[in-house]
Amino acid sequence: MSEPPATDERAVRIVCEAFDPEGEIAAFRAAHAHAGAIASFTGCVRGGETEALALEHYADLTHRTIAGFVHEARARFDLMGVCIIHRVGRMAPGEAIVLVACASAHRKDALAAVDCLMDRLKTDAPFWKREETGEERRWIEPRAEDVAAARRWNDPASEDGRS
Amino acid sequence: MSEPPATDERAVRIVCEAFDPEGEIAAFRAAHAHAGAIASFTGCVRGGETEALALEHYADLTHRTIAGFVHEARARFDLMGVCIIHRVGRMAPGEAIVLVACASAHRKDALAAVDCLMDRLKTDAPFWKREETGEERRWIEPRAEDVAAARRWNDPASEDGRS
Amino acid sequence: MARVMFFGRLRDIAQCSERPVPFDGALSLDAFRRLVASGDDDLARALQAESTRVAVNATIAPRSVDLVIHPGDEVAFMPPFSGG
Amino acid sequence: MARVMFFGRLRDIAQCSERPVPFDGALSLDAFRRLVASGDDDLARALQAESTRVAVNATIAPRSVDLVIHPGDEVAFMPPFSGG
Repeated sequence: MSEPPATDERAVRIVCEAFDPEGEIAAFRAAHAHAGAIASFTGCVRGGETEALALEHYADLTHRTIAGFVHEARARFDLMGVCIIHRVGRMAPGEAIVLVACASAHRKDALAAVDCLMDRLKTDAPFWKREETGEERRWIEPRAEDVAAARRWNDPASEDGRS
Repeated sequence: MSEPPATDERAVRIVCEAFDPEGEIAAFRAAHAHAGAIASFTGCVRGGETEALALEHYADLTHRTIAGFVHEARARFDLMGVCIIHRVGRMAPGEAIVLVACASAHRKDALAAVDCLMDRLKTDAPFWKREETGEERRWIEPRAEDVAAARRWNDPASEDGRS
Repeated sequence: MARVMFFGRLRDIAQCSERPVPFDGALSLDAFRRLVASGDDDLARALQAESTRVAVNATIAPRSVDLVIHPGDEVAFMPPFSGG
Repeated sequence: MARVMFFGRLRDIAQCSERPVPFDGALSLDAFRRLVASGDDDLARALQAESTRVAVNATIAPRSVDLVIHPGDEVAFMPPFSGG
């Protein structure tokens, strides 16, 4: 809560083109030089089985929903900064789908916040993911363990993520 | 366990000069394009209070000890790759002390493995850290919570890190 | 009239991403869903599925609320999210 | 003779990073520590501290083991680790 809510808005970007996760992490780390701990997660289109991945979203709702997750994470963990970039549209194997990076004074907060934000992004934000392989197009449903992982952050008493 | 133990040896580097964490993460992600999930943690010298940090280690023991942590993490989590870079010597505020990156098919394994490896590096590897501020030189002792965090991985039945 | 939006596999079932749905007065969500499906059994089933979430004017409605849809509303039908 | 190494703040207390310690035969860890400290009370206390770990020939000794030090050994005295 060391920065005003406006920062949470700017911390979230939905992009239609390929982005450079490590370039973004480097910029994020430089912007939070007073933090000792930077944790990050990058999710990519897996090579092999899939030719392409298409991600659609509900634009009017997506950004606001994710900004809410950032607000939640800042209330729950001691964070100096958050960066979330989520790609939409059609993307190729190896390309990044999502980046979450968190800066904090101590590693546990940064790591747990990345974990929490990824759980939220998987099942609680209005994205829909489709695999394309040859002629086949297959909508991806969230896995039961993803739903369970996100639910565990709903109980305010739960400190699982900080254990 | 998808790669031979020799990889675990090469996965660990002790360096005396400044390194580029994000360049290393990018190279690591490129080398594991078949993995969908890349988690990382970068620990830096905090700006402000400290002028410099000096890190010494027991060279004959360090690399072997950390390779053992990698072996443990690979047995405990489903990983496609691990990268650990730990700096020693004298370093300035903002510079990276440590990078841990893990690649896996699913995010929970990568994130929990980074958490586990960082806990080990904090308290179970032969490093000693000293802060230098003006004339003052102060050895840093591990915090009680760091010791507790590392101990929770000792019980083979514990699945805390995967909850 | 309401603007109705379909996402993910609901779009494939509805065969469009959005559609204007003309009506007067206020409708319960149940009545509105029947009007939207207008005899398409597959779409009716999909809209009523437990896992389908509804957003009215870009705000996700809690499942527990008895929704009422008014002319001018933007109503989105959303299958389970799969981001990240 | 054994080669003795001091790390972290133990090095500051011993005022050197390593030191040859001449002796014959085999010594218990306790006797070896007394020999190393050789009348320096501060160093003796630090070497005996619960938190000080010992490595013999670059292998960390479990605390539970009754260590015996032999001529030719490399013995490291290590305060609590603080990496990462």
